[in-house]
Amino acid sequence: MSRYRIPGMGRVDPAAPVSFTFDGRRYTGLRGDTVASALLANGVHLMGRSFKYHRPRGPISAGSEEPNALIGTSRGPGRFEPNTRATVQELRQGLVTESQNKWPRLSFDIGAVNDRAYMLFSAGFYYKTFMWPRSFWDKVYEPFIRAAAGLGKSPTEADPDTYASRYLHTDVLVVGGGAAGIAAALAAAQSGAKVTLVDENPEMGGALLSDPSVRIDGRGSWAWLADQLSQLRAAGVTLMTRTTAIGYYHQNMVGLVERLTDHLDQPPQDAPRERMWRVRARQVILAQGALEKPLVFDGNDRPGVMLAGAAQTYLNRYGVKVGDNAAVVTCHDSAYYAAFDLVDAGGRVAVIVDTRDQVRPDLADAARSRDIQLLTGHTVTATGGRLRISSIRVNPVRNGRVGSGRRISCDALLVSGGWTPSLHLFSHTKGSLTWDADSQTFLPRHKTEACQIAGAGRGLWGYAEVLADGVTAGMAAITEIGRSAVATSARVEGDRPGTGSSQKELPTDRSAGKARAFVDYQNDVTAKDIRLAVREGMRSIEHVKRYTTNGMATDQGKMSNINGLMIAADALGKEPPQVGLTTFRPPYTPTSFGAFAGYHRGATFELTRKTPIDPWAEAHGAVFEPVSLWRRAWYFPRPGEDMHQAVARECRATRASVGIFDASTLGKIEVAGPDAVEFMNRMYTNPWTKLPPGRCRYGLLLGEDGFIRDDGVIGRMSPDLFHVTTTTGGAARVLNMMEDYLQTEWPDLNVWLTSTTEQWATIALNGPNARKVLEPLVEGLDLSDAAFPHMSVAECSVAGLPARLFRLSFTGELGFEINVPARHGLTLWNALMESGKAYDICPYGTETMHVLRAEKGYIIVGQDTDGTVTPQDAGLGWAIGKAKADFVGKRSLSRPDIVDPNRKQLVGLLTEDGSRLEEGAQIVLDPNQDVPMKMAGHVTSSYASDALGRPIAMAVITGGHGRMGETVHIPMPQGTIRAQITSTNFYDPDGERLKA
Amino acid sequence: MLLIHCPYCDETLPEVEFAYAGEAHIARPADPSALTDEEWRDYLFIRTNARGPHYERWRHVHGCGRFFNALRDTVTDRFVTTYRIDEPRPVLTPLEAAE
Amino acid sequence: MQRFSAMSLLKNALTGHKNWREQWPDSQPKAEYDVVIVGAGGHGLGAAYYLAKEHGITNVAVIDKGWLGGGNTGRNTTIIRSNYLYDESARLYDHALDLWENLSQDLNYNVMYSKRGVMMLAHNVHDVQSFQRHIHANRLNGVDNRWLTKEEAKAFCPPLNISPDARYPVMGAALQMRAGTARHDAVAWGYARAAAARGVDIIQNCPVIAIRRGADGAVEGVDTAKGFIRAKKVAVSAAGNTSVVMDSAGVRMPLESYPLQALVSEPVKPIFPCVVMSNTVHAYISQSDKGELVIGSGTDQYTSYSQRGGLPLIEHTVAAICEVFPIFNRMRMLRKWGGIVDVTPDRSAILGKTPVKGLYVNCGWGTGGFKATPGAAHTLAWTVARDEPHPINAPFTLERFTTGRLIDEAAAAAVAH
Amino acid sequence: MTTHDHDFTAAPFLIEERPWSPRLSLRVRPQHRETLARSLGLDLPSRIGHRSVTDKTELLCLGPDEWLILVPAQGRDDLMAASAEAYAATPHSLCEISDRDITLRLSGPQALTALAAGCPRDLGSLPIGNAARTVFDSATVILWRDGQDSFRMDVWRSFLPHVRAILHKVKAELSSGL
Repeated sequence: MSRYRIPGMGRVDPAAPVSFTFDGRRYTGLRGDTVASALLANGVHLMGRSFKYHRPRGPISAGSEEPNALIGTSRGPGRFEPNTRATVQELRQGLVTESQNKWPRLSFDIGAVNDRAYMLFSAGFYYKTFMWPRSFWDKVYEPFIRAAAGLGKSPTEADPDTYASRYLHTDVLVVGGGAAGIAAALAAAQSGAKVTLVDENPEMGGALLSDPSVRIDGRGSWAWLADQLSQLRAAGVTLMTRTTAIGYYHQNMVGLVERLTDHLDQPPQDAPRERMWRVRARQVILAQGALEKPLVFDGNDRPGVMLAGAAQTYLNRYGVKVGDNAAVVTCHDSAYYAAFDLVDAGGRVAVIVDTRDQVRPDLADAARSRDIQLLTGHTVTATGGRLRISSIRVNPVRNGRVGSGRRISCDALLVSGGWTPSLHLFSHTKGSLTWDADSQTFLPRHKTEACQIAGAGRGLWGYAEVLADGVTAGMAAITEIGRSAVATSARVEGDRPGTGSSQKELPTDRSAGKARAFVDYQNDVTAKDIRLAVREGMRSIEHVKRYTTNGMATDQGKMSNINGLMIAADALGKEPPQVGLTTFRPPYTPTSFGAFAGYHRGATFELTRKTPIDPWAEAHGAVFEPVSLWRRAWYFPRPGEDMHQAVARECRATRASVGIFDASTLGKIEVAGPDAVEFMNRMYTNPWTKLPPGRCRYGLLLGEDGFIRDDGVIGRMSPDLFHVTTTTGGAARVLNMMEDYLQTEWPDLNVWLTSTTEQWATIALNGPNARKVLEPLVEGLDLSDAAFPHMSVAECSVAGLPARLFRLSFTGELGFEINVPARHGLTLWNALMESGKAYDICPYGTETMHVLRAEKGYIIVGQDTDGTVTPQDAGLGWAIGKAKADFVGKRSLSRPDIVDPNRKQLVGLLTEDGSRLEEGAQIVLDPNQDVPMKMAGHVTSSYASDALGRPIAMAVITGGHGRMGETVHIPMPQGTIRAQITSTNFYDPDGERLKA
Repeated sequence: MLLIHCPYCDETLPEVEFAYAGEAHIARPADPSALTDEEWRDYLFIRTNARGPHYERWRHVHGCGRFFNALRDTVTDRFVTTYRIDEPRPVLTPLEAAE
Repeated sequence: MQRFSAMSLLKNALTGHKNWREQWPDSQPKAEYDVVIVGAGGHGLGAAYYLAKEHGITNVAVIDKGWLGGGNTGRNTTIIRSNYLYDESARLYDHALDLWENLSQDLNYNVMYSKRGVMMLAHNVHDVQSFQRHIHANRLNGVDNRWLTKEEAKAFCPPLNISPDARYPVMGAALQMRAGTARHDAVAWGYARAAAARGVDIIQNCPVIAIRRGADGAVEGVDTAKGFIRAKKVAVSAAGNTSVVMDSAGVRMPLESYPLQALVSEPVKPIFPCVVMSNTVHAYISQSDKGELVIGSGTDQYTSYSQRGGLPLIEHTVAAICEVFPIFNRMRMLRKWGGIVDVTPDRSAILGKTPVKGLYVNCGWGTGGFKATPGAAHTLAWTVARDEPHPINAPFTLERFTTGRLIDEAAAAAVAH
Repeated sequence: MTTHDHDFTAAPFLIEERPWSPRLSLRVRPQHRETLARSLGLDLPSRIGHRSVTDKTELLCLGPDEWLILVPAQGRDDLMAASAEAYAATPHSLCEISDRDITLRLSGPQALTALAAGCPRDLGSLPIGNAARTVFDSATVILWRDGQDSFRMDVWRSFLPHVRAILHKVKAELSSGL
């Protein structure tokens, strides 16, 4: 049994010792301990170092608001996390922990020299210096500042754990499993409503767990608690512990994070570490209780200084005595109960220093009866000790004047600066707060969401009041959702009501300028830092916060906001509400990234779409490229081939005989109905009326701004039915755009749109032998050029499969695109490969497709166009139906800048030295100019062309269409390249091969 | 995450089923060619961007697929109402405006 | 103005810091000013500073509905770069970069401009093409920006995951070495202090009710919560609220305001040396001098002034960060917040004169306003002082939406085929 | 249904892929719904999410003018013919999408829980015998509730691997008991 553990006390299991290490040293705690309670049981208070001054620090709290006792925790490779709150981390067998922000060791830290020079590191000091000489900032000052930054060390390995997420819909969500929350949940559950009760701690009960002496309905509070919990379970209430409500979002959506394995000795197979719950509740009840505030005085950060409520928790919940000889300084009644419990448990309390002149007589008597010296109207002006408090200096205060001080020795100091209602989630909703002058706290005012606030969160104190308020909140919630129940009430004996006040820093008889009175422990912000900020013109609490970093530590101001506000308000001579309260931001407590990422890691980070042919490509060694959500076969290297060689071979084979390409990712939309042709006329630039069924046409789609959005070949299957194809990336956008116009602009049209992208597998056959490969497989269609000319479409059977067969070409060769029901895609592919054997049929990927189309000057939307290119710019003026009165984007084509002859226009480029241009390379007309150069355009596409035996390129150049034959210049780092402007139609300009 | 009432499904459903579709009641001109460049610019680009009640369009893209209109307060993000694309713009009651 | 220096710091340290004077007074409005600037963010305060410093116009008021620097200046992820594609953008942002480099000395206020390099990741062939285009254009514009192989990218930013098995494998990156970050609040405070020292009034918590125009249509002043303030020139620099303010002057804007979210992690020792942006997976990250990972998210899909913003977007952003930097999975989010960004149809700013005499506007910066702060402020001051465009802000007119001469950086990074 | 003889102690829920069967998308203006229904011999429910069954043909109303039809293989051609017949009098669109979607069946005591891992809707309140088009993770899906803990999920072909992968992660998670 550890030195400071009191047998028979607490909720820990004395029969279950748990072994762990801290900074390499082995300790033993008990099942149910936190790291903090276990170390305290072993007499260890020193657990960390502060951010700026590296001052020695111990735990000030017993909960998630802890700013000091932050440690590194780990469980094997990849499972290290920094900045874990020792006051929250439950003990588990073999847990390895380490202190942070110290060197060489926690008890002797070189960084503490900062503490000696503290006068220099006043608020905002870095804004005032490090500016001379200028070069020193990058080289010296900033690297120094950055090296000093941070608390713990970042993880350095990928996280092997998994994380989960879940949606939950509930009638009533109760946040906080203390007295108020339990009462509210039970009241709501009685109505038959679906109720969920969550609490961040390992067990429900809240403050009750630290107040075993209180009696409710004739039972000890712990027995009463156990009974209430079983009633809740019986009523079907979902109870979730180790679950933090991190954020309160629109329309009663609350994010919860459930910690599943960090407390387990040996997590089960496949168990996620944490689970994010997205809860949608009809009513939310916030019963988050209140947080105790420290008092601000010189040396209030010494290890051994601790919130009174925390000491009471360590005693009653963990059976740990925080010292042998404690002192108390308070401005709130609650600290008395902590002192009484400590004495009743066999401890010693030397003195209670109360800053107030009057104290409740019953408390005074109770103190005396326990031989506790009571000093009212006193202040604490200093503490002694280095790594642990050894004494305090107390002075009387008579009408504002501080009398002479005396030293009282102690090994622990329990402080209470009163309590702050926890309204974090409430303020996430932008609910407004009001300042309550009596209790000197902010209380909830205007609500923006369907929620109730109960208990200490409303500034109530004492179990009788809090329980009653919980019932009221529960009843209110169910009434709101049209349910009802009978209100119950609880009888409380030995209640612990209390009042108190909020304080600025305590009065002192010493120079305030010298006092090290901490407001934000972790960030080392002192009272005088805040007063300095005000003196320098920081009048809003937001400015004070940002200038001093008060409230920006990992406790997010839970310990420091109100104390900081009281001091700032005093310095400004204003009431606190006039200075304002900084808004609380989600998450309520720091939340691991993994919990947010959930299932979306690695292969499932984002979905990957694959075509029916994809397995074949994978089996045949294709290299893939991601294109929008799809993965597409990029090229098919043979052993020993690099990309360049593979693509050259694929191009050669296709032009020489036949190539086969998986075009299944192309978007497909069925446009059907009596007004289909009218709809097509309005959407696309081209005219469609005269296109007979059985024929197809290249279609161009603009945005209303006149710029090219998408393109594709469109076949007319019947008078009222079009088979529209879109770009791979454009499919969803184009369909959405069509639906938009159809539903909102032209609801009168009898047209219906259906996405058939995934209904069809699409395989392209290109090359002089394409027909020879296809013909044997086709039934019900004459493939001859006469019967089925270029740009035809028909339904027929291919390899015994129902097919939509297009004759079209994106390569300049005789080409076909065969669409068959997707589930047969692979069958067709294999049949074509088989039939193509005799012609050395060659599978090719997207790269070869790009080269072949470039040799013909066919554009790729998104590569040769970039959202600022009009049809004329792209040399596609021919695709515009001149006779059409209107189509999407037509009006924009006559805007002044769009008709400017000097717009950048798409042309071909051939380098004089035969070198291959870089895509994206910039073009100038005059190479002999200084930087910045006047740029005339850029290279959009550039490939080594096997067919032409030389590199080719496409580019947009200002006034390009009028510059055929001119020479332009491409200044590269290695030197300027000369190139000639040509047509983009490099290969077979007369299109003879198409007619093959 | 907002909750949105789809006037076609007549259900109140999570935002992720919906896609925002910009300001509502900006009809495409019947004869764009008759418009001045300024008038065309107004149609293309000028938006109310109201701070408060805002008439806007949504599409129930992962549901019934319909575009519909909504009146939402852009300060509170609360929906005042949603209505079918063919319904007239609802008149804003002073009380709602005050919101 | 009380000079800041190592000496003054030391001197004050020894006297308990009792002698620091206020950095700017809390001014009340006068009846009339030569220029009123609406919006006390970095842009508005900066414009006032340059009006006073470079144009001798000191009878200037900067008014704000809240506290100075309380809008997007204090809510952004502080990324500063100038490697934009179009000449117009590159000039403007590079002009800003030039000013950033001397801003601390110029203002006698350390804004902690940190040239740590901004690296943009390419995840597919289209990204590579687009980045190469940027790099070549930047080179000819004299803007530094260079291509890194994925191995070089990894060497420059060790936490980066360059595994080819990643869902979006890294294929390389574009690096601008001159780019980096700055301490956002210090920018607002530094400008405020320096402007106030030159006689500029900074009037906080004074919402503008309307811009008043005379019979001739020209600007007469602004009606505010603290009464009417007369001024022949009014410059609106109100970010998300610009539409509302301009509307009161009868000028309708091509703007929409969206919520933009950002977040920071708990502070850790230095692990992340630079700034990394990935437009493909929407991840923007750097590490602050305090040790926090500063992470930018995307905009929510709907317009809003609520400064809230939803959970799904944040989940995606964090997932993206963990995808590109798997070692951060066990890091913890400390705080997330929202801002309101005003977005134009071509994602470029509107900066300069308006159809109304005496009314100037500086808006539409979308998610990229912080980096432009000194450049926008500097050229806006010029335009207000001379009532004519500055060569650098001249292309960023309202007229471009009529003529079609857009500066569409977003479209230029069009999605892949 | 195969759910009954399955041992769910081994796995918390069962994922089965349904065999291919014809699937058509029918579009017609609401005012022509009844006329068309008569000529096609179908019962077209008017409320979104409602279903009807007529001799092995299952119908689901997905939108004010949209119905999904699951028809046995032999009935498909007859329906197509009837549709062509009716077109002139009652313009509409009948588009085959049999290969666009693949259907999974999810069943077992934790089927609802599994769906709650990726679907933001309150599926507990989805009436048995109804269906809904919604999202699961990042995929649009149609969820048919056939029983208390028996669902069908229609997913576009190329989205299926992702949906499956997520479901298997959930399965492992639920098997761990946490």
